[in-house]
Amino acid sequence: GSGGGSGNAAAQMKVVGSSTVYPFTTAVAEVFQRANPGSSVIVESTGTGAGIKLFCEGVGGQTPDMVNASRQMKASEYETCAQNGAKNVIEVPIGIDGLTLIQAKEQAPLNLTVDQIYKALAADPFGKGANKAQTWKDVDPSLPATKIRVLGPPPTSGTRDSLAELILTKGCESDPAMKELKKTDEDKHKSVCTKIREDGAYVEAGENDNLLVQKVSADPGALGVLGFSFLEENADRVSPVSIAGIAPTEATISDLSYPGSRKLYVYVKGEHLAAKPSIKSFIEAYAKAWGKGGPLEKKGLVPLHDAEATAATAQATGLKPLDPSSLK
Amino acid sequence: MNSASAAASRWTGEEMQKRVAGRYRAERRFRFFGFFAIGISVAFLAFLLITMAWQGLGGFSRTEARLTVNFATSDLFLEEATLRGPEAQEAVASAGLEGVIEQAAVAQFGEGAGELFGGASARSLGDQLIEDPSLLTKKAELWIPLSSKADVAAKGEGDPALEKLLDKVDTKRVFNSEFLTASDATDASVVGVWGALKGSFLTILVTMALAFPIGVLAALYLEEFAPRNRWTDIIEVSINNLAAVPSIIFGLLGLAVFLNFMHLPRSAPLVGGLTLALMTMPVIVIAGRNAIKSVPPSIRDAALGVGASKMQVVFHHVLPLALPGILTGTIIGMARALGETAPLLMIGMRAFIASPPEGITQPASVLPVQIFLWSDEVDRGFVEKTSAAIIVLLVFMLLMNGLAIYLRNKFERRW
Amino acid sequence: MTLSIALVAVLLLAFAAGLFARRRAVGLRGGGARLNSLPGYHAFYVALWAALPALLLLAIWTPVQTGLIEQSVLSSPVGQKLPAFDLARDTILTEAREIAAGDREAGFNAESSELAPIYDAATSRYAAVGGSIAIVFALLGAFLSMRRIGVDFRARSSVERWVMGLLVAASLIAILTTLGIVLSLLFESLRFFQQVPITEFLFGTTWSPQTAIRADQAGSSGAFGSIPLFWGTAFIGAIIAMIVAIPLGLMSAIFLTQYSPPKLRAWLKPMLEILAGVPTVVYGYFAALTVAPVIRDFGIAIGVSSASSESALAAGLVMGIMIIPFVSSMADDSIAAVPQAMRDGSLALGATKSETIKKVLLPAALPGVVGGVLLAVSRAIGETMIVVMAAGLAANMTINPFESVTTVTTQIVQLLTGDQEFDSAKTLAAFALGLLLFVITLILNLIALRVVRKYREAYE
Amino acid sequence: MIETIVPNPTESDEPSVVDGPAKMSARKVGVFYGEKQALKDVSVDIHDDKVTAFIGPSGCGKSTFLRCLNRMNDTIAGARVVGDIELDGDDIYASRMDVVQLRARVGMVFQKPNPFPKSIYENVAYGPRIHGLAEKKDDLDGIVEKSLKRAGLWEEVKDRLQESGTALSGGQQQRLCIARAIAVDPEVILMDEPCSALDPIATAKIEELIHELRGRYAIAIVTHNMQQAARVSQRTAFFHLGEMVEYGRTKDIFTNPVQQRTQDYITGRYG
Amino acid sequence: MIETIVPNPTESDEPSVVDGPAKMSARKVGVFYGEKQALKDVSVDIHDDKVTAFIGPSGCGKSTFLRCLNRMNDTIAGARVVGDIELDGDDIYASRMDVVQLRARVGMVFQKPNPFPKSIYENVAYGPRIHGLAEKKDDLDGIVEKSLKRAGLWEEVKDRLQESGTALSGGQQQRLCIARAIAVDPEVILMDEPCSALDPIATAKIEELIHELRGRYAIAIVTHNMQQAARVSQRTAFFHLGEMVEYGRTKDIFTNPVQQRTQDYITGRYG
Ligand SMILES: Nc1ncnc2c1ncn2[C@@H]1O[C@H](COP(=O)(O)OP(=O)(O)OP(=O)(O)O)[C@@H](O)[C@H]1O
Ligand SMILES: Nc1ncnc2c1ncn2[C@@H]1O[C@H](COP(=O)(O)OP(=O)(O)OP(=O)(O)O)[C@@H](O)[C@H]1O
Ligand SMILES: [Mg+2]
Ligand SMILES: [Mg+2]
Repeated sequence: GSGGGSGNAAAQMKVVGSSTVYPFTTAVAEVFQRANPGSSVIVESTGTGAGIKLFCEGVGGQTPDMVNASRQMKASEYETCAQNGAKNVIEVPIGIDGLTLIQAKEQAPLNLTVDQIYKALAADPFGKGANKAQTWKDVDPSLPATKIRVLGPPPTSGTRDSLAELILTKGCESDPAMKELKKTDEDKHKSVCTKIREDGAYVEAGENDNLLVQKVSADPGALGVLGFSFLEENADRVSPVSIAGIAPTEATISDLSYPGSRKLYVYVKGEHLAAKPSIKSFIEAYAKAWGKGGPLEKKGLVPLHDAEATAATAQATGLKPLDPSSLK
Repeated sequence: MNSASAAASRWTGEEMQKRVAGRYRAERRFRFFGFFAIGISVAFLAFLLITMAWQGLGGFSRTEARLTVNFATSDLFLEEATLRGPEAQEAVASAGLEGVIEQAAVAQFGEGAGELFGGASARSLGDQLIEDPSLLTKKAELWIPLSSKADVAAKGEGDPALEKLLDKVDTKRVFNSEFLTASDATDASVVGVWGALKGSFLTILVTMALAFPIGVLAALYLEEFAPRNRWTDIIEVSINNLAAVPSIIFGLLGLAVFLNFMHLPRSAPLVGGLTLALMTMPVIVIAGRNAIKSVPPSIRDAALGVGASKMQVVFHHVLPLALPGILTGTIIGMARALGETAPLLMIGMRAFIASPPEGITQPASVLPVQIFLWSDEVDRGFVEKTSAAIIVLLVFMLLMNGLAIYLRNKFERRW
Repeated sequence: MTLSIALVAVLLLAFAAGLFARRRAVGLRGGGARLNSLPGYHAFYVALWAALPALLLLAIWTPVQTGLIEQSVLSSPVGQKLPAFDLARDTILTEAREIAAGDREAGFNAESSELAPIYDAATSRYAAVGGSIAIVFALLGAFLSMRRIGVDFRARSSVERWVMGLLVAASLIAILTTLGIVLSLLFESLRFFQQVPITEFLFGTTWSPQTAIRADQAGSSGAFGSIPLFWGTAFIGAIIAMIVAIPLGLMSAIFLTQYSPPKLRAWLKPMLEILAGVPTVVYGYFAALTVAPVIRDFGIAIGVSSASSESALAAGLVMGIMIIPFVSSMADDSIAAVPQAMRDGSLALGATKSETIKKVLLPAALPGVVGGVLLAVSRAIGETMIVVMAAGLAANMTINPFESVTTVTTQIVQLLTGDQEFDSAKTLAAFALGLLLFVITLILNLIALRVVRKYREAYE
Repeated sequence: MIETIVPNPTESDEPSVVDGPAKMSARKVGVFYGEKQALKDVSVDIHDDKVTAFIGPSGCGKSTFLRCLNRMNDTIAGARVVGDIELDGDDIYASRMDVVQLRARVGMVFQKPNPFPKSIYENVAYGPRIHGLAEKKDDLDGIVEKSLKRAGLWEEVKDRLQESGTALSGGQQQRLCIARAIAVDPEVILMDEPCSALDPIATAKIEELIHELRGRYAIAIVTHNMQQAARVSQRTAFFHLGEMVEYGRTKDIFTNPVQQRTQDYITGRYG
Repeated sequence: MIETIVPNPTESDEPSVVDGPAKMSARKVGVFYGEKQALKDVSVDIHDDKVTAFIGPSGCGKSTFLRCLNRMNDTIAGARVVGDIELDGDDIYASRMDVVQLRARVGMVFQKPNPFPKSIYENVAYGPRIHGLAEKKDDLDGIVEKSLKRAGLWEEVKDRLQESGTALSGGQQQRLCIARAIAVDPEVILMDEPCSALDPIATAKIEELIHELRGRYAIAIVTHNMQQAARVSQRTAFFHLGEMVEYGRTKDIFTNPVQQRTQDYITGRYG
């Protein structure tokens, strides 16, 4: 490459990736820039998949230095990275987020199980034909007879992946036959377990979560799917739906007992560390911020727990490259 | 004379009177509908503006609370000398003022009062210390801005617990000048629009500098010079069609051409401006052509007749007469460019950038993207900041259009 | 920064040459001759020749110089010691350049401070070379063109040829942009059509891009029938929004030009234009939180049980308001431009104002009105935020305005800004949609062109 | 260039000027364009059965006065009219005056031909259509044909009625505008130099038309052609520098004007 | 000035009057508007020291022909000119002809007055400015004043030179356009009914102007006024239905026309 590109590339760090991690990284970036005048961190929210793709395009001034991810990097993605010269990928877990279901505050608190949710939302529950459930009562007689109406992310969103992965698949696999199916016909399994109905019960609500909160709070009976931080911030308007009796709280998410919990990561390109020493300081600043009582917790990030927390802090200073075999 | 009176009775006769009355009714209906149309549009605009002002004016103010800080007894490691020195800013930033404030707040207002103060509080305290380092030795009573959460509560829309707590606190509303001078931040209490405003300004400057001349020249060529043949038809249709291309596709084009091919810097106003210029140009061309078409041919004849060249006719007569219409196109095109988000997302202008751009090649954000991002922020404090930023955007737009509108009114002529 | 000095020098030189040429031309006229062209044209001609070749040279030289400087810096003793890894080297070089330019005081890397003076020296050296060549070019251009000044020299035609070139170039930009768009859509679309049969895409009636973009992602099947999207686009953008925007916009324009006092018009017209510049997020919120619930309640009240809070009507109505100024301002200008004699002719026959407007002014102003409407439709088609927020993302084929529909552009934006992968049908579908939309609007524009040509009434 | 002007002999047995109720009467009319007074103190009568000619040097206010008579001055920004003008005894500037009907009753042919950018047919049919003067297409065709014939244009355009009115020659446009005005059958017809672009034959046709219409309509005509004024009019008003210098029987004005200025103008000695 | 008259009406390729080299000469000129032929086979000479008048009924193609002489027809979409027209021996439709310079040399006054929507001063000053005829403001003022005076408009507008040219009366606009055309000092002046909206006195002024200019410029004038044609011109061409019926010395045409049609038209018997 040529040094002809303008901008002060050296002092500049580029971060791309998940929109869930975006607010946390920007918060750290802000503090970091104030403490290190002249440095600049550019954080762009592109979604995890696209972020990793940009990240893995290779090494050099044109590619990002870090990527935010709301899930672990896939083995296939790592392979692309390695092929393009970025062999030295460093994984830093930064905390936990919860995928929560919300409802209007004035509604009676609802308690669902993952398979009830699956039965209500799947396009083809357990492969037994199109979903005909109109009310929650149709799903399970113990539930109220309110119309099923769930506002959630569109298929293009990373949160939708989480919904499918953390809740729907689990609900689906409550039927052992489905677990079997996974071994015999993976495609079929995926279709049956993750495809969401399109007859209006599930409303694709775009990516603006504040709007989703407002719509849910104004629409009694409707549920919404979004990140834990929004629930926390809007606790006066909406209340959480418990899953299997567990309500999403910091505690339940942090010990991963709440089904909708997921870990968040930042990946660093090891090759860039030498050229941009500031990356190291940035990750250190990150580690300072993610602890219990730290500024990121205020922003809705749930801190890691005990051993994991220690490991993460160690990783933030040690910056050990990823072992590809640990990836799925 | 018979026929004369017949004619007279024809116009004043009953049937004609009825007909005229009907036509007048139609006239009144028409006029009323016109009035109604403009009324609706204006009422709608007023509604939007008023709601935005209502929600957004709060964004220009912030709540400050009176807090007694005893620096003498606090565990603050700061020396007066450093505060007077050149490194004062950094010293203050790393001194842990948050802790000092929290301590003082808890001491003064009781448990949980730590939530009252946040990022902006520490910053403001730091500024006050730098201004008057002698405070360090005293027990001082200071006005400190509240955290964004507490600010929202103080404005009556937040956490009831906090509101209760605030009852005990002595607060006042002050103008938040930082909103206009600071840049993006993650803490709603310290955000500002300056960075985005500057980014928008630079971007729109690039757009205007390219789209206006190119648009006008293209319109002149197509309307005045181009032979009427298949080629110019292709140009004409393709320009009209460009206006219908969704803006995001211009983003794709910008991504492919300016970033991937020309390697211009990502997130920069230069690229944003170029992309928006491509998007705006068709609007200016279309409006411009219509304006040029409506210049009566006799004016051209007159100028040609005294020996003006085609070029002179166009630049001396047609262009000035068509200018109002061209400016209209420019105004709505620029307004659109100024409020556009989608294509800028594609070329990286959605990045979090906490410092204002220094030039057109520096990473920058723009107001609409800033608004778009803020509207999706978790923190409730961003709601009014979003509206406030919209107000800034609209004011900016009006100022920008002001000149064009002035020129348009000046050049408008009826013949 | 000596190149910018050279730039200024060239411009000054061109200016001076222009002035000199003007003097000479005036002098010729003083000799009693009648010049073919005004002295100003001679001046302009000479200035163009002095400036343009030199500027072109500078434009070419600038990137060349960067490479040369870099080479010379790297071949210096310090430069040879730099790490071979290009990112690290580039970073140091960039830092050195910035220090040399005075943009920063020190870099992260110690080498950069050492390199800075070398960088500085190389920069001045090459800039001096490039600058002098440019100035020589400018002088040569000025000198040669100056020799052509004469009584019979058609300076005006020459200058006008330049201007003409500029005009043609400006129009060609539109073609290039179109070409660029087609190219940037075409290849990805072709890849899409390798995965999804084109017939399904064109004629399929279900749209559900739930297909997996990675081997392990949610959703596995996908339906890529674009018809519901195009229907939704037409329904919201071309039908509902236009039902709002055309009458309101047109009548506003008529009121402003024909009925309102000029002072009021001077205020109201720019006010309406604000509507076009309000960020669409604002409209989106308004549509979703204020209009949509009202419409849903209304729908339920009149017995439409399927009325949802995401409705085509809510999005279309608000979008219609947003594009009012496109119709009103352009119609206003065109109507105002119809000669007064036309108006007088009609009024003198005893026509009422509204008859005059409807039967004489509007037909005469037709091109402008149609132009405005086309722009408005275009804008409506391209709008996403309002649709996402108020009409939802569900691709329903329905003519019930109380139901949720989605549009092509919205889907494109969702597909492109969401989680994406550039070789899955899901992301590629965005390009195919873009291309198809492009083709359809192209056809519509061709028709519009024909229609307008046919019905245009040229006055005088 | 003194030419013998022979006044219309048919009017020799006319009684005095101020006789019979006038169709339109103007009293002390003045017009201001902004600050500038373009017309002052004009008092003129227009009679049903007579043609009134307005003569005077260019820029003296003839067109301005004509435009007062059907309130076309309303459309000029900054134009202001003072004084009284009555049509059949009603003040046309009264607030309850119906301007639309006024203009239908007082038709006008403008000095500069201003055909609509429509077909020739539509140009003529426009007025009858808006006033509902024809019920059927046939009736309308009839009106169009008759009007074009009377304006002496029919022969030239009968094969191209669907062509644009703006693609006609200057004189054809002028006749088209005359046809358009008479097609609505007004009570008063104001013609501002209707023959300025016409050749002698076409002029003769228009004059014939005026003669023919005279019995039924009140007609006012502005002309620079003294012979024409003398030929077609029974009353003549002479304007000069915004004032009406003299008004009276055409015969008297042309043979025995009271004012020296009139005398000078008519004999071409003016200026 | 002795004129050799070689009457040769049968030789259609040559104009019937041959005397000295013509400033402009048209041979077998025809004009089509789209499919329709508006003019055919016109051959006329325009001389430096003579005024040529074009007469003929309305719509016969006079304006069309005039517009051919400085290629103003180029601006009408669909108009097509055939035949040869030469200015000083150069074919004006040749590709190397500089149309702009041609129009500067061959000035034109249009049938419908078309002032620019600029001030009166700017209207007249525009031509001299673009041709660089005045170096200083004073010179320009001088040209404007002289042109307005020659067009007989100066007295009426000298106090309001900054007012818009479109706010003038019809006749004033016409004179303004004449002033504008003569301000650039062209070699040939084409006037399309320059006096149609003018009163006799103003007409006399323009005629005087024509007489005055005749020695220096070639002048062509379209008029419907036979007397005017007879007064001001030395050569007359009579057009009818798109054909040039007769061209010759004015005296001959008016006293002793060769063609019956000419005879009929001049004596007003036509039609
Ligand atoms: N732009 C045009 N398109 C089509 N036909 C036209 C156009 N201009 C003129 N004509 C036709 O060409 C013929 C000659 O028109 P021209 O204007 O030359 O007549 P003219 O002799 O000047 O008449 P007038 O004395 O009425 O001005 C007429 O029949 C007219 O209708
Ligand atoms: N719209 C206007 N604004 C200002 N002044 C005007 C306007 N129209 C006409 N005038 C002026 O008013 C005076 C009278 O004009 P008017 O048109 O009535 O003259 P006229 O008698 O019809 O002349 P002509 O025979 O030349 O048409 C003239 O001095 C003219 O310049
Ligand atoms: Mg007049
Ligand atoms: Mg003519």
